[in-house]
Amino acid sequence: MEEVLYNILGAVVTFIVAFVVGMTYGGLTRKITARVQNRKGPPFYQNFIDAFKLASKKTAIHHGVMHLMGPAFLMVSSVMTLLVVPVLSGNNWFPNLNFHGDLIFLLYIMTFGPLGMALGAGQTGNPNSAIGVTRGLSQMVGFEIPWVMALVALMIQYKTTSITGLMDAQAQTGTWLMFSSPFAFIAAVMAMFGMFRYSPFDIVGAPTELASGPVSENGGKFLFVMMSSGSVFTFAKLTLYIDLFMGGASNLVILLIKTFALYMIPVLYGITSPRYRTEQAVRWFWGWPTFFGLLAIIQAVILK
Amino acid sequence: METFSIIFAIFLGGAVLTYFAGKLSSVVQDILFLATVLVPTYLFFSGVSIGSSMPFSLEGISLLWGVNHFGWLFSLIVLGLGSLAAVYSVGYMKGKERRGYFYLNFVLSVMSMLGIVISQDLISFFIFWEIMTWSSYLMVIYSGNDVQRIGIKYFVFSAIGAYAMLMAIVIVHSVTHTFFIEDMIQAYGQMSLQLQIWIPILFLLAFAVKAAMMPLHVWAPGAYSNAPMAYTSLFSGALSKMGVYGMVIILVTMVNRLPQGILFREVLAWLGGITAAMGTLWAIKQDDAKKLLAYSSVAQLGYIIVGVSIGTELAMMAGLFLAVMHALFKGTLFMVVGAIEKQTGTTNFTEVTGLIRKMPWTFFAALMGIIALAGIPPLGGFIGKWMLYESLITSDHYLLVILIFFSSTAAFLYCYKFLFGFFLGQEEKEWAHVKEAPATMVVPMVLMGIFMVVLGTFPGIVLNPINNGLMDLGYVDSYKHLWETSIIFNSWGDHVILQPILYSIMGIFIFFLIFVLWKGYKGTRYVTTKDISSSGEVPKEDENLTFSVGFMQPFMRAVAPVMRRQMDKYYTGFANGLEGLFDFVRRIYTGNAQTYAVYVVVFIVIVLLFKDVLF
Amino acid sequence: MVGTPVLFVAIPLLAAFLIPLLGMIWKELVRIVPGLVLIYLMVLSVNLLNHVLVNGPIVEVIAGWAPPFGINLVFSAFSGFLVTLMVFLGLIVWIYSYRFKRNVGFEPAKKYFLLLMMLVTGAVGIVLTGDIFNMFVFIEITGISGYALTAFYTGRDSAEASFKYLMLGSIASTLLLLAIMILYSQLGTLNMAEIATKIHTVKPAYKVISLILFITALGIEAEIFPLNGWAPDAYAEAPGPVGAAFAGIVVKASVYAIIRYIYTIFDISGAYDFLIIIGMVTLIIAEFAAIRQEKLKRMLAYSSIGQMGLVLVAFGFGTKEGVFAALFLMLNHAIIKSLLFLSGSYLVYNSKDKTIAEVNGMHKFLPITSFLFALGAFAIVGLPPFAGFWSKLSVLTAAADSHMLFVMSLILMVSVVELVYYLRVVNRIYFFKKEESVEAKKPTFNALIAMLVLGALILVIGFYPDVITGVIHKASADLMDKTKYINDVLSIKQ
Amino acid sequence: MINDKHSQKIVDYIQNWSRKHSIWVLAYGTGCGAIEIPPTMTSRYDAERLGVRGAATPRQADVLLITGYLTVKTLKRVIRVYEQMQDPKYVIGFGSCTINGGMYYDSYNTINVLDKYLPVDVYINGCMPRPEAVLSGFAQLQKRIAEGRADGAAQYKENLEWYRANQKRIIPNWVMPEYNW
Repeated sequence: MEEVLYNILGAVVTFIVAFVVGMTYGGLTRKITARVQNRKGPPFYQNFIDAFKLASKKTAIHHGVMHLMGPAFLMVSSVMTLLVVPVLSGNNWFPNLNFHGDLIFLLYIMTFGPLGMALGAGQTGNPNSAIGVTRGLSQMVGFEIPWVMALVALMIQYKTTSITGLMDAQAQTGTWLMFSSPFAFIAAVMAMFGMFRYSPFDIVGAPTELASGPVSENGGKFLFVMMSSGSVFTFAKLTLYIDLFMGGASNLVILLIKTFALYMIPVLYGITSPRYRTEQAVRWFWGWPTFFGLLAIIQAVILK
Repeated sequence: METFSIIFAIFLGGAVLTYFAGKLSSVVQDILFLATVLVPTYLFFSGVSIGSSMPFSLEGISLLWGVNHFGWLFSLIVLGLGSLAAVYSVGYMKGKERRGYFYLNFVLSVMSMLGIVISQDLISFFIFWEIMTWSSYLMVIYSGNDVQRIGIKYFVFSAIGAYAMLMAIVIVHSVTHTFFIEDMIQAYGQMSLQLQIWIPILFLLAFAVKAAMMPLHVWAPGAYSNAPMAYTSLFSGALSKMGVYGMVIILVTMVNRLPQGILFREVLAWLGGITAAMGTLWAIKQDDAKKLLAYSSVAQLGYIIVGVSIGTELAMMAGLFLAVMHALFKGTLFMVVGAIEKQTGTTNFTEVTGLIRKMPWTFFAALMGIIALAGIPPLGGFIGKWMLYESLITSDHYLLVILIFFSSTAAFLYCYKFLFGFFLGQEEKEWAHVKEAPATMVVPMVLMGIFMVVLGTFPGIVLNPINNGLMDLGYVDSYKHLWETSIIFNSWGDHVILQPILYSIMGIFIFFLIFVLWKGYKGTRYVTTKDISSSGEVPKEDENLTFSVGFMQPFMRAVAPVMRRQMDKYYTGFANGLEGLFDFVRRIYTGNAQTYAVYVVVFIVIVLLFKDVLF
Repeated sequence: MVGTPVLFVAIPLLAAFLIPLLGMIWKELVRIVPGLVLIYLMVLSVNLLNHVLVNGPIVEVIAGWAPPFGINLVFSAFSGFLVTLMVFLGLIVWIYSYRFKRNVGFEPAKKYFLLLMMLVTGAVGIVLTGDIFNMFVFIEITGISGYALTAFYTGRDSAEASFKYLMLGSIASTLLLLAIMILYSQLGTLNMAEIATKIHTVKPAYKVISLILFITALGIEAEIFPLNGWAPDAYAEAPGPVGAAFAGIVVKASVYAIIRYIYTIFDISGAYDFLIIIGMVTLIIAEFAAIRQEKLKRMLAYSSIGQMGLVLVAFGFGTKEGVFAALFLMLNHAIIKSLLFLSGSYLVYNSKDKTIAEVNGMHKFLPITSFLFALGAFAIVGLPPFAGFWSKLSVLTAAADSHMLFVMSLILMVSVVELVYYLRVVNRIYFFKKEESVEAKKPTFNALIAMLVLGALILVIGFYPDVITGVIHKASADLMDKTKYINDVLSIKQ
Repeated sequence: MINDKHSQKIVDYIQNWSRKHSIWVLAYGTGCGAIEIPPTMTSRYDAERLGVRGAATPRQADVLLITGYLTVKTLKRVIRVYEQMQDPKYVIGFGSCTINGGMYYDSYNTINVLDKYLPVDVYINGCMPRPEAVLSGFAQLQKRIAEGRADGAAQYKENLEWYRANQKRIIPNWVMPEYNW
């Protein structure tokens, strides 16, 4: 009973950390974007203000039960991802669910939220939402392929499908996987562009074309939950990448440095690129990223 | 074993009685029908103990019926889904024509499937196989539109498969001089290599046709979508599993012992993978729910084929578990389509939208089925998918796992299309009158949905029979190291512990649901789907803003190159060529007496010329 | 001794000649008497068959001249089985055609039943006789009645079909006579057993040529490709029951003749392979031709030709299983194809040109007939659990046992084709919209009885084949045992 | 505890502060005024540093920015959009046309005084108002919000009959659903 309580406590702490970090990263993204565009930009805590404002806004209407459940679905997948991914390597403060699921489970639980959200967006009856959802799902099919190829390469090279196993492998060899199996890293990072949905892959919620797509009917509290789940999800995914490719992080500072460095890749790439159409995006993901994924698998088969 | 004869007597007699009871009254007919399906089910699971058998002899051929663990597993699928579908079809067939015909064929199908799984000799196996084929054929042509093409395509493919099996059976008989499956398996080792290669090929041809494997799948979409939905749930759920059943037996007992067996496995596995991928892509393209589900059945059977043909312990369990799950969720989904067809009269996504508030229970069942189909935790589909991936990775099928993963990710697209097309989107005035389906139809669906949830957390319920069945097939060691009641392992020792995952998912979900609804649910009011932010415009009652035509267009554009050709075309061309040949042959008979006389003379001359060769 | 085989020939012949006279007494007798005769023959044949199965064949000597000099009739298990089958079908045909057409007046009915009697006489005689010239005579009787029955509907097409039949039939009899002359010139005897004992003394050239002539002549009657040009027209133009009689009686008799020549009389080993070859060719060509037919009866005719080819193939294996399969196939084919002809002729009863397209949606108006036709179609294709399956299974088993996998695969491929054209018809009957131009004709009571009997037989044999297989096993054993036949015949002393 | 007066005051203060610093604008680009929005948002004047940013749909927006004259036809849409926005919500009238009709004061199909149809919180004068003016308008709105005096929505609820009467007088065929919360 007690360790259950401790686990819940640890989960809450993890969640708060993820929330804060994710929100801050979002604000920093806006700041950096502004600086790149030669603007002053909002303060880095702007996202917190927005979030609080959204939370304090009244929500007078809903479109039905699935519409109400949508944000909760979204939150489930981000928080579950967060709990399964080991935040800090080799500490037992919050071993949330690290040893209860492995990478395949992670892949599937990561798709849980978007689909539930899609159901919510579908029930609002707004055509823009449905269009955005179809685009998002198509894009997901696109980037999952190189992503899975990279993961499979790692799995077969180190004969384990669990994240902790891969982290242990790095700990033993002492070299990060991004160096020992570079192709997998390249493929995974390319897939990450699609995962974060920054430009050029932001046609899903194109603000002016689709009226922000799936979320177009959600304001106030709905939008707050989605926003926070997005930031938690960002943190969780970054941590996952760190664990897989950069040997994890032993304390929070290193974690923040690594994650932020990794996070800048899609952000900066996004600021400086125009937008792809959906089929262009899908074809892009099935082009070079998949090629690198194949290289990764070949390398793994040779080295295993 | 008297129970066998009683069961089959009830099936046969009940079928005929049900057929003629339609003359009296429909209620009597329904009751008789239910009794005919449910009573033998009860008798089977209560009266028949595993390992019991019943030898008898017919036309000088000694036959044997019996139940082993493996057959029992599939009889679970057949009878379980069969009785649920029976309850469902009572509601579904209310007020439809030719109910006697439907019930008769339904009962015959269930009987023949049960017979297949309990027959321990090839002759009764083949007889039941053929009864299954033609009863399902009569179901396929029940609804009557485009019968000639769809029905005959289905039957011809089945017949080609069945005759291949018959050929294998008689070849085996000519070697062993018995028809017992045991003896066949015993004698297989001593056969000549040529036979050792040909017999599995012939058998697998038959089973691959039923399991709708590329390139023998072309009958499936038409047949699945043309049969009445109440039967299609059984057709796709249980009847296609008979192909898997036979396939597993042949693979395990024959191909494993063959040195060249690995080749068989690889070819089969790749065919299964291609089946999964192409089936998924075609399913995404469909606008008719029946067709969509039909193609998705083809794809799902592709996964199962991959699992059983890879044939490592984990893969075999994955395949069989997926078979059970597929029976569950595809049965549910076809039932859902049937309910919607009955309530609205159409199954086209572009016509019917926004039923979620009209048919909530149906939506629940559909949601469960779709989540299980997509393989998303915490429902049962995930277990099978997980095992499949792990087995593929641990058995060095790296590209195949990518293919499978691609198809199961693309499956999300049609999953969402199914749910959105029917239940979500704008609520139309046209469908304002729609009511929830009657209880006899809703209850089976919801039951299966709940069962899927349970299986997602406690897969041991099904993994245990699978384990015993595989041990029956000759796997000496148990599979206990691969699963516990709610934990699944792969062969590298990595595992997923399901119970805490389920609890945390529920906890998070409920917490944030409450958070969203905080400060009183009554504070928020429901607004119709017309009240949307469409540039300040007010949609009129009769204008439909739902986005349902060309739903997955961008993705389709992305994958257009692979979908340019359809296997069907080639078969049609081949058939047309044959028809031309037949027509040419027909012209031999000119209808002219002189010609016939000339034929006679020519015959004599030829025979005389070649008499030294002939005699 | 319950009766003598000679009655099988004598009584129907007598009845045939008496029918006109009886007609003068009371018109209805024309219809009744044949039935009584056939019923008597049925009883007699069943009794004799039981007797024969227990204690050996009966050899009947005619006119007191013992074989090899005189004519003798042999009622063995094999011939007895066939005789029973034929008489039974004759009975069915009689029941069916008792009130076949209300509009048929007295004169046509008189002719019809007279000819039917003669047909049965000839066919039974072919099977029973032990003397090749006597067999020739019986073949002539059968043929002549067959020509006449083909032309029963006086009309242009019927006359043409009958003429074709007549023409080929006369060629056949010429060749047959030629063959008999060759053998007689070589051996100086006409008795089968006698010939069988002496056949090895004949020079091979004569032997082979006479065999070829025999096969050609009988092949014309037995519908072997390419000698069967007459068959489709005859089947299509003759009345339905006559078609059934052809498929069930005449063809069986001719096949019997061929088999008797090859198995008992001649000792040429290559003949078996020759049977397989012509059988396969006949089967394949016939089924291919059948799938493209517009007329229902023509389609059935081609299908029946194909089945005959299959029978020949089964005989060609030359093994005990092969003969068993062939006899079983003959039985099933006789029953099922008769059922198809009888029910089919009601499905297209009123349509002008009897095309398949005109059976659309008939099941609403002729439920039982349609059901029986569908049953027959499923059965003849060989779907379990109907009669046809068991015979097909035994044929395939025999093929596999004699290691003819190629033949086996060909048979299976062809049966897929067969499946297709039967299913097309069944679908049309059940799932198409009826054409307004054609109005259905309810079958008469007696016709219904006849068809129901056949349908019941199909189901019985299908579910429990043991009822008949015992007899067939004995019959095939009897055919295989050549020396026993010779001894039985030649050991007869006055 | 929420109902306690002092804590309620604190909560209000924090909420107003956050609303003040995060203003999501639904720019209803009627007329010529819309051309002034891009320079306001982009590098030169960068309204985002004040927390002002564009919103895609009424559900997400706080401020309805009416840029320029309103024809009768567009008025209907504007009212619709305003009623779809969630509380708290504010309206900014932008340019002279929204104040008194401006150069279209005698046009047969434009409205002259926006305030008769929607509760305007802040007017921005000028034709056109320069971005500086727009920014000062936003600053004004922020001040009002912080002081809690930006209560246009509340007024709209109180005097709904009056507003409806005006609206219906202008709009001939009234097909919109009644506004209830």
